[in-house]
Amino acid sequence: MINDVLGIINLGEREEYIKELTEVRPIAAVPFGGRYRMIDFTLSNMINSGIDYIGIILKDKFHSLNDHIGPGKSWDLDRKTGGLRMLYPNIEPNPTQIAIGDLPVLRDNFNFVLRTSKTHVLFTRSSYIGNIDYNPAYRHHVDSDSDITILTRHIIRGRDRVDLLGLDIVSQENGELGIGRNLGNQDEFDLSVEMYFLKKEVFVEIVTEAVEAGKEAYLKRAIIDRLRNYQVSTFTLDSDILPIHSLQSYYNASMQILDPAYADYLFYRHGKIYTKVKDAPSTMYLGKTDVNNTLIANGCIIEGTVENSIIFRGVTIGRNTVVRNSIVFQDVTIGEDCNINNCVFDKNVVVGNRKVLMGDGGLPYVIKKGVVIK
Amino acid sequence: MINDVLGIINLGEREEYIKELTEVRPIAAVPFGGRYRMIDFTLSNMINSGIDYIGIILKDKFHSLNDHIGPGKSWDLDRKTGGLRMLYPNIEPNPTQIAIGDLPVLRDNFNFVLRTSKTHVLFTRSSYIGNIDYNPAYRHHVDSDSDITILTRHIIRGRDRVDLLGLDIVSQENGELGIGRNLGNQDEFDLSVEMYFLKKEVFVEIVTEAVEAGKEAYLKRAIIDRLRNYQVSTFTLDSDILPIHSLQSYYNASMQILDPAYADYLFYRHGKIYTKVKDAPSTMYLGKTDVNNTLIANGCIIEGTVENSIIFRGVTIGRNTVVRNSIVFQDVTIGEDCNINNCVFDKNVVVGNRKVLMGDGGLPYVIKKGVVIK
Amino acid sequence: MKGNMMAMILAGGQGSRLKALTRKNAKPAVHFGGKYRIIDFALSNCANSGIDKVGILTQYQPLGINTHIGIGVPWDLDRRDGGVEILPPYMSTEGGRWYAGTANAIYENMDYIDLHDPQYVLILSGDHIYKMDYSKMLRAHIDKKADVTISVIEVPWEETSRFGILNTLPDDTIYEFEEKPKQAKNNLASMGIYIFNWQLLKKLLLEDHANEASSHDFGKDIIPKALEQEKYLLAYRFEGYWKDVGTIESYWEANMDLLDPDNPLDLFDDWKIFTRNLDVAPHYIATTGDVENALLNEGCIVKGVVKNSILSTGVIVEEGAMVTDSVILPGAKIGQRAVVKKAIVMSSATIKDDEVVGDDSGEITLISSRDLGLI
Amino acid sequence: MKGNMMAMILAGGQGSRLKALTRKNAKPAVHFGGKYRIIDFALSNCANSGIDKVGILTQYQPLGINTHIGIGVPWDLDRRDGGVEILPPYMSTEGGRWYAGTANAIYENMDYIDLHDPQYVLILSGDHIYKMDYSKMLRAHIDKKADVTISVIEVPWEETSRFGILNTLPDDTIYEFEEKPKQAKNNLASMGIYIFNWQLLKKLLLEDHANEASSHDFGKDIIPKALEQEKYLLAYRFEGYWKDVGTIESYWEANMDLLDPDNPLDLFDDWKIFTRNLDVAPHYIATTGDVENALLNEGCIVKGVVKNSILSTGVIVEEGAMVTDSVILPGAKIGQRAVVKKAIVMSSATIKDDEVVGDDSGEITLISSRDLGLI
Repeated sequence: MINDVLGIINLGEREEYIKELTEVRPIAAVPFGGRYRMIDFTLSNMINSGIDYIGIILKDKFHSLNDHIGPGKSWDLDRKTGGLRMLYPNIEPNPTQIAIGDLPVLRDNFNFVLRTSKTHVLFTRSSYIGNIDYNPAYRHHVDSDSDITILTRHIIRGRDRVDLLGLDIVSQENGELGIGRNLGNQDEFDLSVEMYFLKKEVFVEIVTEAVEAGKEAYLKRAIIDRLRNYQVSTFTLDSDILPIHSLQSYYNASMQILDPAYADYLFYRHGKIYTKVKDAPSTMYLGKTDVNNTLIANGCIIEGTVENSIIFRGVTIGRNTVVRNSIVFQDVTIGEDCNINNCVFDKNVVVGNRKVLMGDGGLPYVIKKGVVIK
Repeated sequence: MINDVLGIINLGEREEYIKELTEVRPIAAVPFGGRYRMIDFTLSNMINSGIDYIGIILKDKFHSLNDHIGPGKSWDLDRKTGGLRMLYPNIEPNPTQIAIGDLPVLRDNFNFVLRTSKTHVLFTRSSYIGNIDYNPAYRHHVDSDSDITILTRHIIRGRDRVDLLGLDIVSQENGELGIGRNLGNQDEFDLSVEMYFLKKEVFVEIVTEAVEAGKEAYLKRAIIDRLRNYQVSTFTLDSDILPIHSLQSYYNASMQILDPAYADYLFYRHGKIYTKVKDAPSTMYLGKTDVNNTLIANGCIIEGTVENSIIFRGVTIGRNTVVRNSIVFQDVTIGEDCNINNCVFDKNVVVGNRKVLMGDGGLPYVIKKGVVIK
Repeated sequence: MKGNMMAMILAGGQGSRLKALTRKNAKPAVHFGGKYRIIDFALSNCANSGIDKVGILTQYQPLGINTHIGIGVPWDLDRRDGGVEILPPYMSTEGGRWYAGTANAIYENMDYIDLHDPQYVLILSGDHIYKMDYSKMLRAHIDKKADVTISVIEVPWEETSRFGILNTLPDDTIYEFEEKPKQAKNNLASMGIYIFNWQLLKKLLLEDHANEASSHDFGKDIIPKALEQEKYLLAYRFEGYWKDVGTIESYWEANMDLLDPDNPLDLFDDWKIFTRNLDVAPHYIATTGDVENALLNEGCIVKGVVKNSILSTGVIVEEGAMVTDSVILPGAKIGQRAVVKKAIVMSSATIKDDEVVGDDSGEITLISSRDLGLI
Repeated sequence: MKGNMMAMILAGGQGSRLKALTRKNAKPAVHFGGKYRIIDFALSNCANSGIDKVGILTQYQPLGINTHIGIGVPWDLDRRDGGVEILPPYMSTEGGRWYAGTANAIYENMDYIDLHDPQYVLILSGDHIYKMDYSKMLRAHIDKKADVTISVIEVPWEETSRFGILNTLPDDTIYEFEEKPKQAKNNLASMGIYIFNWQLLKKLLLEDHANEASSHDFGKDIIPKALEQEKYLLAYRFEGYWKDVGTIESYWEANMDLLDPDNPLDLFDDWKIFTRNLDVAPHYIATTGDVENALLNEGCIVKGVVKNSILSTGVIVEEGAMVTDSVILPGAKIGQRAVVKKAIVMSSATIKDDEVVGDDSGEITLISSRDLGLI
């Protein structure tokens, strides 16, 4: 049963290519899909699969994530036993001792793992978006008696996929599994989606060894370095996965969900995606509007033209304004007679009247949180 | 109405004299009174007085407190709006930038204060134990239109009170209020219990100024330094307060609640003290026991003799064992034929059979968390 | 205010004039305004007024209300003590008794109220659409030292015969209650919102229970009895939007009111109306879709034309369909090229491809469904 | 297992043989074992078995149960969806109907069960004291592909005439149900715990509802009907402590059982029994107090002598008092020098100074109170 699984979400993620959106928040808290944050997908996939005890390894910028998750009620994770546990780094009195990586955080919160009666661990990140049922992968992991199971997606036409550059790929050489990096040279390969099932004792052993040896700072590194010591298998997911590790891949993934069939997969296939409730009223369309191929969340007031865009909760778009190919985060106000194309507006941005903002499709123009353009 | 008040509990507390119990936890999480933690009193006093939005300024050792509070249900603080907010220090990528004091934490979480519609702030610590109704003090604060109201206890025979050494006392000189330190020379004085009501705008002003000037690290210091700029008054509490800042004062305060009248005050006077629920069964007395002047929580199995002691949840005391003048934390097991006097057993300690452990009344013998004496 | 006043919401009525809308659901559980149910207004008013103990008196088809309210999370009323509690009829040693009237429903739950030991009890109906700060009403009740305070609203003189009218002195003291008077002396209608000092209400309820001739109704029995006993009854004047959506016509109208951006009931202001969230994605408007003057909600997919209408959560409008002047309840589906005109389409109903619903007669068409209305 | 099986706990019975204990409280809400109520056992078994959807069918005096269960926090059943829900009788367009039997109570809530769409439904009674892992029973039900699984316990042959006996084949297939047989063929008694495939149960309930001659009871009607239709009914053997505390005598005995450290019902093991916490301080034993072979709880203050007894939460035993072989319910007070012997003292009752309660006759004395038993 998958409720034998402890979920661990590691937020110590690479953020260098998506800095525009992660200055004020971890990737996990980046808004996505009109009303969600990235971590909503990871959390919802876990709970929809039956995992009821989840730890989140935090690195920094706790505030935004705490704000989003609160007591965890939206995910039914405000539990008495199990539920959600935030794993904070220890703060040492001597600041030079602040440790790098996720391993020290795990070490300092290791009772979270040691004390549970769960027998397996699902170790993931929050920068891959999908609607995943973990049960088949878990069944494979248990049935094959693997120590470690690496979840993968089989990729074809990989040379065209800029969004996969730099990600982990699983290679087989002389029957031995290895994990390397995709440099864009292969057309067909197995992408590691950085989700691993591990037997709990194996997980504990790897963490303990790595902490004792002190060579690795990151658990993923520690696992990869020790693959040859264990019985390792792979499992190919049949759910599509969108890796989001750069502004470009963020923008492309967002545009992809404007396809209703894709949205139907992403938001409902194996269960709903839960998020923080905002209690926004219905969205109001005033007068004659012109909205095409657009996702709009609740609580908006729309008067203008909106095309190929994603509009989050509480956005106002004024009369005669045209918004195209853009992503507009929560509580943004755009005035009248504006012309907007290829932009990403972060939260609480205010745009006055008669403004023209044009980004390039290849690299959208990001207007940072709270900026006022008068 | 006191629900106009934002509660802030500052855990950046002096711990140098109570290190025996605070190595693994902040003072706020130190067990007290058989089934509580120190912070239960602070939190319960606030909620019983009608304060429904409370922030806790954290310094370090988050784990133990998070574990205790969980989603906050025991205090009815798992609220959608308001409720409990943990204010974590920001972790900067460059470790040398870790800041000292509570002011940087407040700065990094200042939206917590700025965004609420509450009009006043109650700023406290968690190292003073009492059963306090904050309403009279708040009424005084509002009626007198004070910018800052300092809550005090009037002390007589102060020279005998070793537990008050080093604490803040409020002095009046030429009509000007000042806060100094009790060095034990005065017999009658006003002790500051380090609880302040402030108008929210005054609170915001002081924090902003202090952060900008960068001279103070601690909010209390910043307030005291600016007393002359504001309309300041004092309010004398009529509830008894037990300051706990050393092992000695911790032990004495614990012994004081063996007086049933004092326990009745402390646990019930203005409302119940809420704590984390453990679901322990009834305590079982096996055969003929000899228990005198002792508080015993649920879930214990008692066979021996217990006198003048405080026994937390889930403790086992074996046959023919004698425990006197001791404090025994949760889930401690003491074997048969032991003789125990003047000890404090931290959580999960295991004592075998026929052990003799004798502390001195002046300074109890502390057996640290998890120690096994075989 | 905390702890002083608790609220009791009367939510047991069928509301049979709402026809199919209340066949499987009590009136307070009927969907309204795109994402709400009628009871959300009274309940959110409580939450926003700082009332954290609310009893909901149910009797008729409570599954919809029970499922909707759950443990009260949306209203922040999932409390350790108090919070929201559903109070249906029950059996005692004297056997089972259904609630025989609004006052009787409260009478049967006196033990529950005593358990929370309030100083004041607020009696509300779960049937009305309005935003009101009950803490201001309590302030007036306390300041004027009233025994009972009744919220009133000015109605047009020509409509007074449809309401319970309270006749008042110039200082708003109530001296008489007239149910639907032919010749009204006043145009202040009772909104069915009462604040009582609990000890007084308890006494009145006990007396009323002993009176076999009583219909055990607040308006008809309790208020006249309080007047008879020369208690101080205060009228508290409410100004703003207030509507009893008792008929299909008034239900449709109240929904249409929301399409007017100048509607006095502003759903976008800070006095939020809370409701259960259904965890669905933002709505999607396809290239073929066209939306004019409408309210849309999460989970909708619009490939056709929507005009002067409200689409509740999860409504699908297929290509070529045309929805005008209509209220579409959650999960309903409008087929390709279907025409829906001045209609109310119940939850999970399906309008088939090319079907035409409603006409130009001005009458409202109600399309029912076998759905329990639980989404 | 999650999502597969939901539980329905029958908690509507008065339990009139418990006399004053159930005057103001249904039997499942009666205090038991120092800090619990009887229903805590079934409910905690559900929680510990991983069942997160539980309906509780109430009818008689539900205030005690409602207050006790609240939103379900102690059992971790305060869930976004599902969790614990109280299901009292209600009115529909056909009028109001009280539950006419255990099967009828489930019948009237079929919509509620369908809403959660379970594959299996576990029917429980809220009246029994036991610890049981229902997930193991479900495992047997699934592995054997049974239609209905009934939990059974071996009873002494001489007591078979007091129970509903299930006659089984060697492979535990049930071929006959006999209610209180004079000449039993078997000593396997039904514990009133059933797992049904929901679609089958639904069908049986609909048929039973249509049958006017039926008493709408699981044991008397539904099980015989399932046998008649040649369904596969499996007996699941339970070993361990199980007690129906139906009378004052068995209630007292079951309490006394807990004083035996070798009692098979171990309250100290990991299968915790959860209950509402009353947030009171540890108990205090004064220098004058003396405790021998007893269970004590938070909030107790003992200045007298307590022997072979259970003191529930918040009991006060004054100086010189002597309590032996007794069960003292929450908040009761034993005055100075009072003597209490083989008695049950109800919640918040007061035994006056120097009063003597109970005697050496071997009979149990029940001291009642006017208290609602809400603490």
